[in-house]
Amino acid sequence: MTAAKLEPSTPAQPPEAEPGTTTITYREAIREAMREAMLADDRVFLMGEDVGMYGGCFGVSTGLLEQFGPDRVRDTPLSESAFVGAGIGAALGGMRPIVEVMTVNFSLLALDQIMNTAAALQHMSGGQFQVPIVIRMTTGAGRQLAAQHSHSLEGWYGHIPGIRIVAPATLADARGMLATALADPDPVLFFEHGSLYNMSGELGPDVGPVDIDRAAIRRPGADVTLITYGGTLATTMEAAEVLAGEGVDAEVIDLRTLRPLDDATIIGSVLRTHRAVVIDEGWRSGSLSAEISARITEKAFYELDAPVGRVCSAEVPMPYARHLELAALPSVPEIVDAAQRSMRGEV
Amino acid sequence: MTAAKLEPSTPAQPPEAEPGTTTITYREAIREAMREAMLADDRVFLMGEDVGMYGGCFGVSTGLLEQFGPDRVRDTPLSESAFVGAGIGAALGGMRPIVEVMTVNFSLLALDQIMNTAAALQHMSGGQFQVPIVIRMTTGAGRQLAAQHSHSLEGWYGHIPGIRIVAPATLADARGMLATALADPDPVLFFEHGSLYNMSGELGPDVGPVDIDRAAIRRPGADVTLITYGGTLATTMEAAEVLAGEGVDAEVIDLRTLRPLDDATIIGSVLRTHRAVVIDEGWRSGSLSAEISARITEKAFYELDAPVGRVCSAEVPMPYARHLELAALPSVPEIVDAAQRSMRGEV
Amino acid sequence: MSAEQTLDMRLLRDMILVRRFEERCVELYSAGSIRGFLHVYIGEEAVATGVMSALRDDDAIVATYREHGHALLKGMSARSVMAEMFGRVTGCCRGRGGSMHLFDATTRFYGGNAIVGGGLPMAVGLALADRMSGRDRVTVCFFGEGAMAEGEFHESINLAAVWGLPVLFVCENNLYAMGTALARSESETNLAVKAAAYEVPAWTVDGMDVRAVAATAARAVDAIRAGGGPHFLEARTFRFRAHSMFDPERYRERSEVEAWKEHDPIQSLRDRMTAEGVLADADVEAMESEIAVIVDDAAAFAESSPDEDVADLELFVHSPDSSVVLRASEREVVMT
Amino acid sequence: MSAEQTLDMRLLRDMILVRRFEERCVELYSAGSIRGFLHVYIGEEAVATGVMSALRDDDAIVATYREHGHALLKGMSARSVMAEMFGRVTGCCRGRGGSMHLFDATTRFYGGNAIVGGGLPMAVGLALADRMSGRDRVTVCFFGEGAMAEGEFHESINLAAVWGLPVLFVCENNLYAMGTALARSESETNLAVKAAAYEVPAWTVDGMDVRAVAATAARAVDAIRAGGGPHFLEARTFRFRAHSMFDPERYRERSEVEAWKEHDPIQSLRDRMTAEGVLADADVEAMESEIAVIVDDAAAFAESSPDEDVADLELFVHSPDSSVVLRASEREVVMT
Ligand SMILES: Cc1ncc(C[n+]2csc(CCOP(=O)(O)OP(=O)(O)O)c2C)c(N)n1
Ligand SMILES: Cc1ncc(C[n+]2csc(CCOP(=O)(O)OP(=O)(O)O)c2C)c(N)n1
Ligand SMILES: [Mg+2]
Ligand SMILES: [Mg+2]
Repeated sequence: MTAAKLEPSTPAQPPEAEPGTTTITYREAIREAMREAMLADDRVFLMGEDVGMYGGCFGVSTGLLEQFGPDRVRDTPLSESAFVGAGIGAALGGMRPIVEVMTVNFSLLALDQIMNTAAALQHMSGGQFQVPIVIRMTTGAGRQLAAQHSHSLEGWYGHIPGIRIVAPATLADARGMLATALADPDPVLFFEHGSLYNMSGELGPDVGPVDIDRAAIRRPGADVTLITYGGTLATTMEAAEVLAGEGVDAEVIDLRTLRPLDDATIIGSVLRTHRAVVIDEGWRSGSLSAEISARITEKAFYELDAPVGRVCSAEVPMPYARHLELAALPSVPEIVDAAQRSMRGEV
Repeated sequence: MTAAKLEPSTPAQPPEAEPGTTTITYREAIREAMREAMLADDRVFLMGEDVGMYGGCFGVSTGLLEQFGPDRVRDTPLSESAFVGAGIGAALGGMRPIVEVMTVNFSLLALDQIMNTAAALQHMSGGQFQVPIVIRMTTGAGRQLAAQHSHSLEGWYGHIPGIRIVAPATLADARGMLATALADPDPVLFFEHGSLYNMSGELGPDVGPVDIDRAAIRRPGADVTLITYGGTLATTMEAAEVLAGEGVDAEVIDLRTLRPLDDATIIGSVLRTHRAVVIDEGWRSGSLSAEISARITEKAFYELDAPVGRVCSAEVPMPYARHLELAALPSVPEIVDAAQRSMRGEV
Repeated sequence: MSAEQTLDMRLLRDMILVRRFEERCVELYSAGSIRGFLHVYIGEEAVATGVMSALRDDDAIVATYREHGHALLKGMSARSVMAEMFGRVTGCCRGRGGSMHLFDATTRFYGGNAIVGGGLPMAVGLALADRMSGRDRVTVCFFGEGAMAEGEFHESINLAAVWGLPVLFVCENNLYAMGTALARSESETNLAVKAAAYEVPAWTVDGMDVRAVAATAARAVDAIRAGGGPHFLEARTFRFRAHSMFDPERYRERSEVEAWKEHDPIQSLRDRMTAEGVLADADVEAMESEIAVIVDDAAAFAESSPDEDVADLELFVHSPDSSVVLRASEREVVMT
Repeated sequence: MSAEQTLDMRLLRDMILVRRFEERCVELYSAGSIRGFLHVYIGEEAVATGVMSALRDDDAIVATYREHGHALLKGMSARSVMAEMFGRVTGCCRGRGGSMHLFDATTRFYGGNAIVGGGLPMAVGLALADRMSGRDRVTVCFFGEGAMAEGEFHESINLAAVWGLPVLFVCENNLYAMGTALARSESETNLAVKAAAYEVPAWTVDGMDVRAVAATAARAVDAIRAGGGPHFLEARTFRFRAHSMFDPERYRERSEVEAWKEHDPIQSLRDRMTAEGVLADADVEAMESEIAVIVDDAAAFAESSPDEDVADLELFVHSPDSSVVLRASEREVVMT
């Protein structure tokens, strides 16, 4: 389980190989999606710190500079506010920028540009200006990077009107969500969990844009709904297996898009299972799990056989020591316990 | 009601005048608290944009420069990240800085310093360093300042471990919370709602530090618990009066401290009323109201006679036009409706 | 009339338009028709007027919350600007932006930014798009001297310089950032020296002399269009009025303001043109009456315009063609 | 021995200590004993060693994530640093910080900041506290040339200059920010010129020559202590190893690295001292064996140290004497 959390082994989707399928990692899937987008549309370009000469801090953009040149794969100085803002301006100027903010931890330096400009511009201008920008960031903990390099803020960003937030948790989504995000006329924050980059599996030949309006039911089940996204999907799928062994048939929902939330899929599932547990790597208080819990209560209160449960990260700046970090993060046993408590009507 | 929201007339606490009481505004109460703190402790000083020569953007610090001089009332350049960070450093150096970030809207530029340094330093350093800083900000909408000057992010800040967040909603709290905040060895974010500055009323002679660990029941009631804080307390009190006229006895809780939340008072009330509605000026999704709803469900699910309701701001960058802004903000009628729906077991 | 004379006439007329328009805004603010924050440009008109005279229609502007004049000068109608400040649906932003957030796609006026320094990165990006698309347009970014202390100034001008982008950075140095005098916000008060430290050609010009501003801006814009990369222009000017309608002006002496009023950019140009015998009082009267009509008409239009329908509050949070919007209605169906 | 010779001996010994300590860290990283990110200073030792030699014990240091050497040089024990990198409770931060977050209140070592540019504002604040308290301490802030593009550099040095605060800004210019060469991140590559634009005395020194660094730093620190306000020092140096343990080093030629290794600061000083006849091989061997003992002991100590109790995970989120903590237990009681 520990290993799984640090480096999910089981791809979150069935890995049967069909003819024409290729083995690919999450990292490569995003790279191929960027390559495809840049080949298909001259307006698309990538900019960010070390996306070019270095090959990408996490190796996602390796090789793109060589293929597309320094004009379309732009290394930026260490200036998060300026290059995110420049991405917004470039979008206004007719381009389709993919801005890579190395990690979500550094995006705080660009938050003014994101909230006060990218998210607000269309409304402030009475609909005159759209900002078709995709901002990619690595997110999440699990690699012993300590307090300043382990934030999981994608759910927190979900508070901001005017932006869409996606968090691919599977290879198919890593491969397909970028095209959809680039097709969106409005700003999209694209979160890649650092512990997923090495996840590998099979992808069919029919890869392409995927719908990003709907959450996905990764595992159908009848007894309890486990709602999660991104880095904790693999952990949750593993917990669902354990629960199956204990006679509990858990349904697992992968939110995929964190803003706007797909209430239909969430509530639809809860109306069937009458129980829900939200698994969120964010700090518990004020995390996305709170919003989901509140919505379920609002829309399905009388259908609930148990209070909505939450399994989140401990409310501490992430410690470096491995045993402390693991203790702070959602784990399979915690998820299993929460689901079992839900089965007993407890929280 | 409109007027009340823009400039609450009724002080949120009973205004009977006792001997020795003085009439004071919210603005003056905070000024007097700062004056008192600086007189009592040489380590306390105020810094921020235009706190000195200009007299404070909203006139809160008027006169302090003349009394304490430019060393202790420091005008800073427009450099939010640097002067908030400098406040952190000064706190580490033994001072007790009060840093004024003119409005919460600009605090996004200092968010890295707040989350990655102020909130994390003590934990990262294994307990070696404390950061006794108080960061004051004006927050909230209601004055037609439009999308970039109307954020209500104090609840959103409540997601961050390692900081305390207070939001004085009454004259007594405006007068007494600063001393308590300065006495806290850890970082405190102090939110002043812009529409409260002109609120005036009587304060007794026995002003002084107030407890900031407990929420306050501003109006006892038996039928439904209305939970709010800061700028929407007056609106909520007004709604409670309307409800009284409709035969609904509402209890009003003023959270006062947004992190950590005083679960005891919140749940204690809900266990008596069995109904709750949270009123929060923040954008609905991911607002503090979601966390409160989730906690009530977790801790009092079987005691609830209705799903927890929420009255929040519309999820739009705040528009300038008065009628649109009023439509976007929580209003007395909306609160009354939500409470009545709660009485009917609806949300 | 010579080309110079035609330009002078236009500069004078434009400055008067901005002055009269804002004087009316102040009246209408006191009357309660305009709300929120209002920052007027009175005294500084020569800066935007001179710079704009050097631009092509397809060049872009990024300005601040003190941008009514810039908006009018870029070609936005007085009606759409005034109606916006009234919060009407006929305003340039349908009443959502107000005084601090004027925008116009047609004239490429990109606001209207109320975060000090917040517009600079956008200007760099607009220029980057032009560069990558092989267009020879210029983006002009206006900001105050106070904004130069913000990290956004530093990051943006460096980025523009490293990439050699077609941006003209125009610092409107009116000596005060709200109540903070330049010397208390910048260790180096010679702002051109600061800019030059980014290897950017930097000039300082008398911001009360519209001819000087126009001439210097023309040189800078030509150099930028010719591929010379970003340039920086400091215009030394002064704000005759308070920072906003709430400013008690404790931080400066009345005498300082009066002294600067001696250099009123409008009066100065008028005096010089008169002395040169190229301007008659009748010319000015003609301008004033033409402008009075424009301003009266704008106010009347704004006053009589309808409000946005409250039901449309959530319009423009996302694009109409975004699936966020398309699916929203559907989500409701599913929920209820 | 003359004072110069004593200093030289100390500088040589300190550089070797840092070098051997980090070489061991790299081994232990490969062995899996150290995890997360590890950034070594190998090749750059002369910078911190020279600067630190000019400081008083009560002066403060603010450094980056590449700070093992700075921590040791400020007087932190090799044991507490190594144990921290092992994540042990005996580490300086009880295992919570790791390689990027070394802290020590006793020696006034303020980290250990993994946000590029994030430490600069703190340094300004520490100096402000000294100034307001009438203490003549100096705060030294180390950062890389890449950090100079961040807004925090601009805002912090300006603030320190406007207020004349006792801060020494030391830029460790190793020519690369991860894979980004200086010329691609700064329009002005003469960093002292950039700093001078804030009216701050700025010097450039050969960062591979520890004597030069020590001498220049001493002048700067004396000037600052005498009330001369902030100073800036650019040390030109080079990172011999990869940026971190994950860096494939695609962005630079092996030959460039080899050429710089010719200027290894340790070998250079050793050669010069030997040539001057003030250093015998035996002296170096003595140093090496003294240091080997320290490093072996640190590794053994870290290896044998216990972990923090998992039950103490939430310690230090708030101070033990904060009512947030005091009331927490009580809240639980009420809840259950
Ligand atoms: C980031 C940020 N900080 C503070 C403010 C509040 N504020 C608005 S205008 C202003 C002064 C700006 O001065 P300057 O840049 O010189 O422009 P001027 O108003 O003089 O034209 C301040 C402090 C703001 N809007 N944004
Ligand atoms: C704000 C921020 N952006 C990006 C990073 C990722 N990062 C870590 S070190 C580094 C390079 C810094 O270069 P420089 O300042 O020259 O210091 P050096 O590593 O060369 O010593 C980068 C981009 C970060 N830690 N913080
Ligand atoms: Mg100014
Ligand atoms: Mg470097």
